[in-house]
Amino acid sequence: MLTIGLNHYLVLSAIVFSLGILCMVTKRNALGILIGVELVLNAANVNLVAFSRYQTGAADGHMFAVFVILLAAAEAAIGIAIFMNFYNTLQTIDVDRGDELRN
Amino acid sequence: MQYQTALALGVVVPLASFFFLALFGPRLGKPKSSYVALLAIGISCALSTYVLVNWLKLSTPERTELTASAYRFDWGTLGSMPLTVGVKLDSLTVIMYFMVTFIAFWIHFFSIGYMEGHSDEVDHVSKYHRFFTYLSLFCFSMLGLVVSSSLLFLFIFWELVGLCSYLLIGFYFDRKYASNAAIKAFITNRVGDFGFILGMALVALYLNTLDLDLAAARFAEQFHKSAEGPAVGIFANSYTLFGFSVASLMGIGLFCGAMGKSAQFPLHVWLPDAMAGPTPVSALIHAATMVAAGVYLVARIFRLLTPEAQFFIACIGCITLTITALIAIVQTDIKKVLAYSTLSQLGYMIFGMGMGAWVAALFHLMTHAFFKAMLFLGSGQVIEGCHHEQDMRKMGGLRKKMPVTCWTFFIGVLAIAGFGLPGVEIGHVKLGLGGFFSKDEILAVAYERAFNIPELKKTDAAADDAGEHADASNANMGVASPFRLASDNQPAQHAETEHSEHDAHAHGDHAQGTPQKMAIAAKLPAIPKWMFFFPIAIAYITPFYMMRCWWMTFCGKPRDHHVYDHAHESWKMFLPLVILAGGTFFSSYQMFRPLIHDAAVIATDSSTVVAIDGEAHVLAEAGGGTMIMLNHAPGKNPHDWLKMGVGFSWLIGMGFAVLVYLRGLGLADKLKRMFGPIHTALEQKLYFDHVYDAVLVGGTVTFGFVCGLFDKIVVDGIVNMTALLGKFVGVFTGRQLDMPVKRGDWGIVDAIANGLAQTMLDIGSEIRRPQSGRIRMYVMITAGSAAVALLVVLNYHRLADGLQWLMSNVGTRVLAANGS
Amino acid sequence: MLEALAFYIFAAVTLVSAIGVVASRNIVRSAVCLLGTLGGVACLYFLLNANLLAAIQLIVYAGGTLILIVFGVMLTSKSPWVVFDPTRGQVVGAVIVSILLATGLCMLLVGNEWPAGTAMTASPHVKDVGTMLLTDYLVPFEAASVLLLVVMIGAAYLARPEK
Amino acid sequence: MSQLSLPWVAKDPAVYQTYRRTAIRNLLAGGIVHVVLALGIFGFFDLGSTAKVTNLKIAISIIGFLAPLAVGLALIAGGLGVLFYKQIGNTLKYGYTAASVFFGGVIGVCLLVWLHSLVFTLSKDMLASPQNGAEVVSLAIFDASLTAREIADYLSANLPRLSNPIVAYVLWPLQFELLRDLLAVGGIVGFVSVIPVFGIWWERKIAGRMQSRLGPMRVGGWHGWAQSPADGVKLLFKEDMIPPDADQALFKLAPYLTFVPPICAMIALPFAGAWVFRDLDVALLFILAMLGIEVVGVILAGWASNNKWSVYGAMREACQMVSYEIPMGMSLLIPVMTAGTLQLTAIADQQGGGFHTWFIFKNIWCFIAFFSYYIASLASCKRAPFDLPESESELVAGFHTEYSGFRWSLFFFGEYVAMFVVSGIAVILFLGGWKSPFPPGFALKTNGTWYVDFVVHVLNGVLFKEGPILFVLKSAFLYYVQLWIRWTLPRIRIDQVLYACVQVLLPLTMVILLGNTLWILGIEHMKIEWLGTIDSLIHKVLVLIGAVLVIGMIWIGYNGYSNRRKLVGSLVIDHLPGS
Repeated sequence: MLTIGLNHYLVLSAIVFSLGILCMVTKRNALGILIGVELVLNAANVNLVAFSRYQTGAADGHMFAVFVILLAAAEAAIGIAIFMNFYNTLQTIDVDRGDELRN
Repeated sequence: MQYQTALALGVVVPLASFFFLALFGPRLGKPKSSYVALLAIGISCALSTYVLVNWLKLSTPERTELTASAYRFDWGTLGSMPLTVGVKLDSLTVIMYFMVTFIAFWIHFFSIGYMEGHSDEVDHVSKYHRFFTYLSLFCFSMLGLVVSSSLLFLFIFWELVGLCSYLLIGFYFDRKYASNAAIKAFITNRVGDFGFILGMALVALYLNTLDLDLAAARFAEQFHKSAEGPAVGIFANSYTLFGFSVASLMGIGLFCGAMGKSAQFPLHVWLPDAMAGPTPVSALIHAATMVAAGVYLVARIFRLLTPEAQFFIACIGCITLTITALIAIVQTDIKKVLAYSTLSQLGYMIFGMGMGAWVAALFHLMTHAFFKAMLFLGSGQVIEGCHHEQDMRKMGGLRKKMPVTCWTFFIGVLAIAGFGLPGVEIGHVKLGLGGFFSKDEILAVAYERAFNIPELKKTDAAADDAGEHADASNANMGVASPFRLASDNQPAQHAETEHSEHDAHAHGDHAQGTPQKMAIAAKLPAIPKWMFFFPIAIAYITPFYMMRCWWMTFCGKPRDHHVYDHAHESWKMFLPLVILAGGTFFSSYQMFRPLIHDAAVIATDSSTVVAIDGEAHVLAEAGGGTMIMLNHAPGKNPHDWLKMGVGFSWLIGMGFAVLVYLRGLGLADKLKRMFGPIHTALEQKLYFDHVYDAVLVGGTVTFGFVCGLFDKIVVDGIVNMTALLGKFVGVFTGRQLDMPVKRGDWGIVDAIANGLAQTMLDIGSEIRRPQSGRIRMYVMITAGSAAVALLVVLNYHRLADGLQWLMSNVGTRVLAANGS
Repeated sequence: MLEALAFYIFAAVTLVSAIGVVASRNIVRSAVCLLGTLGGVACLYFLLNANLLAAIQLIVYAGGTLILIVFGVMLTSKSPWVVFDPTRGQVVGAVIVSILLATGLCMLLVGNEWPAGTAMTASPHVKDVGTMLLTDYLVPFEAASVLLLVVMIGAAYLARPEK
Repeated sequence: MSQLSLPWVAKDPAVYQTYRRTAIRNLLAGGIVHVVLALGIFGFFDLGSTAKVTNLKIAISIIGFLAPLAVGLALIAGGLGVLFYKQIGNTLKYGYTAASVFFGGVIGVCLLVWLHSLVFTLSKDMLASPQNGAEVVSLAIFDASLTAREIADYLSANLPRLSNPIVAYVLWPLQFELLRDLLAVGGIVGFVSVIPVFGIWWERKIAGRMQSRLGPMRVGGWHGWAQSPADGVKLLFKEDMIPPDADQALFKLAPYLTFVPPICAMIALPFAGAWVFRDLDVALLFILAMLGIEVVGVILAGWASNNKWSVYGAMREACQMVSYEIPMGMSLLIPVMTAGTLQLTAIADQQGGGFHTWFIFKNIWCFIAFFSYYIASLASCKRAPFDLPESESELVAGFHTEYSGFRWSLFFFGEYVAMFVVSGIAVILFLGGWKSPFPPGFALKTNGTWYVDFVVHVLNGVLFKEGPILFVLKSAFLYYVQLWIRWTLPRIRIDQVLYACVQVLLPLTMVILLGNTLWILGIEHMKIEWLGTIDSLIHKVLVLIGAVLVIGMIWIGYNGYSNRRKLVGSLVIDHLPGS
């Protein structure tokens, strides 16, 4: 347990990933879902960097992680803009209310 | 300063002016912002003059050396293909550059006068500085286009000029028709650019470079290898479209860009509408420079064209020049007339390029740029003077009010009409102007292609070439050559003999160059005869409509006194006219021709294509075998024929125009009634816009409608049909087979049917439940199924073992139970 | 030794705040917990020889995205105490699903025999990372720049005031 | 009525006298006992003998000797303080004594930090010394790679003046990274706590002077130097209130989120070449990130207060910060591009050749970048004229309306430390960091005599060569400019703030970024000669401008100082020669 290896990071990222999914499923606030997505993306990033550190020895994982961070920022910007519209339309941020297409 | 540095600097200066005006233009205000733009283009013009003057002093080897040592550096890499940026420094660039900066400078000058009367603001946005901002951006892009050495950068600047054109056509964006025209121009150009991109993609794919010279070299290399052994590269591809090979499609694709920008049939419809922009813009962009960029492009990619592609280009040019000249006859808007004449002249150039008349087409481009810019500026002066009246029918008699404009305009008319007296010489200078020389050359080549090539094919080209060529050049020497070549300072007579000797000698010696060229020439397809006769006919029509335009505007009696009283002219505007008129003379006689010849050495130096020179000249001057001077059989010299055929077309055309309009519009009206349907057709621009509206816009709408109908009839029909069928079946079974005995009681069949339906309904609602529109539910289902799938896959063996154990265990128990 | 200690501390920070993210009923508290997770992950990046990435993570995530989210909360909530709770059944189901998922992922990741690779010895220099970004990864880099432009326009368009 | 004995009711002075006597007696006696104990242990274990150095004695020397000695001395000092409190108080009240105590305290803290650094350098040298071979650099947490014996030998060999075994014993634990880090954190926290205390006092003095008043004058005697500590004490004892509707947890968390990140930023901020806690290769990004996280605290404070004004303040802060981070980062990219690294020490090292090599004078782009960065940094520290989040005339106090006492003061700690950090970044990136404005040739030479050497070292460190003092002085100057701007410019509206960012600063920084890129491309990669000529011309002009500005400021400052008695109600400008 005292030597940290790849598996430690992998387990950590798996747990954070699941927590992210849990967050996405249990939050009814749209922004909570966004937060869940950030958790998921962070978990993925940890994986990428850990593999880069222990397996490939090159900075390729870092590259991917950089792009993931960038995409996360973009996603947050667009997501919040969409949620603002959602809020303006429905006067609530509860995603369960956004089921007009249902019927 | 190095020439290339000077050119590059000249490109950057307008850009600096653009940024400066964009940032500080509103603060500079009305007169000052124009001075910035004028200063910028003035610097560019000075630099280009410096380069041109020095360039003329250099000898050909020195020029070649400079061309080879121009800036090149790798900008980036696309896959394995380096993207090279560089300055293309050769004679063509130098003259194009000079032409653009010179004309642009005087048009800037003119614009200051032209824009004086404009209201400064629209919606609290200063328009005045925007105009000059755009002009600066245009100068930057156009100059960048001229100096680009790579197709990619050429394309980038190509798009930039398109953007400027869009911005400037839509300059009066508060007027609906102007913004519509801008959009039309932009979209039409996109169609052409799409082809350009495809062509570029093919170049990149097969030649693995976007550098012009390198691409041409590789094209030639692949051609040779294919000719000697198995086909390689682009020639190895057996795919054809409409009978064109991929190599031809590449050239045609690139030409599509030119088609859009130079407004060739069938994409010519935007140019007349583009006249919605301010007149200086029409002069600069839509007459002299940008639309000529298409021709410039074809000149640049000439070495990538196969004979088939050339033929395609020639056809397009021929069609364009014919129909647009016809339409020009009936136009009444002074700018529209000029626009259509521009189209027609561009058609001539493209036609010439397609014919292989590389030199002639560029020569025509140069002369045309000057006189057409002048004509447009003249019309701008008229329009500005007449209080923005563009209808020629309301003008007339303006000669007295604006004499300078009138006579400079007349020089332009003469130039475009091809004024000249065949056979008359003053000193060594042939008497003629502009089109007289340049158009003549194009027609001469057309003649060769139509009549002499078949002859050439009949005979063994290489055998009788040497001898007859000497005769031919001897015979031609005195006919249409309007000048002595610039490098030639000797007396004419002496030069002539020496040239012909030298010619024959050179010709005989250039075994590696010329016979090869002849062989390629022999492969050229002969063009149909109509492609020679149409341009000839149009050569008669051009003087007519131009004279008509001039006469209606400046001569006769004033038809609208309101307009007439207002008419005036100012020095700010006619000074450029006078300068450009001088430029017209200059460009007809001096300088450009030898430089174009010099450019031809490099620009057409490829063994895959052949550029034909309709002019008699010395082969050594032309670069010793880069071009082919076609074999004139004695008595078949095109110039002899042309001297008689079109030499006096200007007189006839102009004379007819004067005849018709001498006494006002009366006779014209009569003629109009006489040729009613034809006139209407021409007035409606041969219904191109209608056809496009109907086919493209209507087609899209119809397609949408049909899709809608399909949805409504077929899809809905199937659905409804199914429902109906179900209903019938239900009714049938219910009524006929399963009549309930009493109310609320179901028979067996009914029960089955209803039970089934109920089950289906239940299943449906169960299935529908997850489809709740709730994003959280979706995530949960996705994650859950992923988890289950993951677990199952990971524990597959254990699960399988467990199941097996279960089965066997239970099985044995059951068996045991049964047994006991 | 020190590395192990550091890993366990940072992993604990990450996990505890991730659990906090999920468990908080108030969205702003979730966001604050997310800050903890992001910080923890950034520290893990430092441990993993990814200094540049850690700094980027802190700047972009903590300094940008998180603020954006809190900002979004401020603009979309009528009172700080508006809470939308999922039903108990949903929560139980979600917990089961995520435990299953975590189990599956752990089994997959830990159970797999990764091929022996080369470990990274030193943190890659910023200059090398930059060079890599502009050579090997040029196309994604450009695509990302285009994406950001589109996002900028799109966000501005979506969030514009109603006419 | 029973006699109420409230603790705060004044008692008879005699009672106090008794208290005081007891205190003096206990303190002095305890101190002497400790010292005697320490000396006894020293003698008993023979700690002073160079010959008998063993690892065992390390613990004894630290726990048994140094600790009691320090405690004893402190107790004795306290006792003396109580004994002579009147005399001390009178001395402190006397102007220049107090000033020297004040500045002595500040310099003392600096010296403490300096000492830290020297010790670290020493231990690093030892670990890397050839006796120990190459493998020693493994700074393990529990495995000691050096014995006390080795350290003592090293000292006697290399630094005979310090070759006391006690020094060896003290140095021994420092080979453990954790301990060194803890000590360094101690140094940083010490420095960080001095900054706001000094800064707030300075700001109030400057504000006073700019408004032709005196500022705080009472507390502590000389120019009210003890005003800030007194305020701090007051704040500590203020009632700590939390609004009932506030989000308790976040309300409590927010001040720490504001206070801690700037201190974290100090981790990567070098004071001089070796004077840096962690010389990160991404130091600049790290500091920017920390400054960005600080905002989260502010926003949370506003949100958690559940108060309209606070939320407004928080939202203003959020949009202001998010937008100003971009021009700030982009302006910082310009020196980074010029230097080719993100490592702050490496950047500063490139500017060591005198003030004309500072990046601000490097070319026109850097020159503009300095000012755009400085403006953006004002906004990021929410200093005037960008102090919208706390604008007291509109939002009561903005995001900290509901805060009081200690939590409130944490916000201020955070803000002032951040001010120092952004000034420090500007100094390192643009103004040569800890390098002297004079070219290296100006540095004084040592001649071997210890007092001359000492003076030479001090002068070199303060003015002629390089050193943390130079860095702090330069940062203090920029810090001063921040105060100057605050008391000069009016606050601007929020829409103007955003306008200034998006429409002015952002395009400007984009242009200079592009310009700098092309400039570097042209000069360093394509080696265009005429561009190089233009560049050196611009460089010279900028250096000239800088020199003129500095001389002018010194001149104006001198005139102001020499006319300081006449300045009430007038401006320095009125007292310049010729006016």
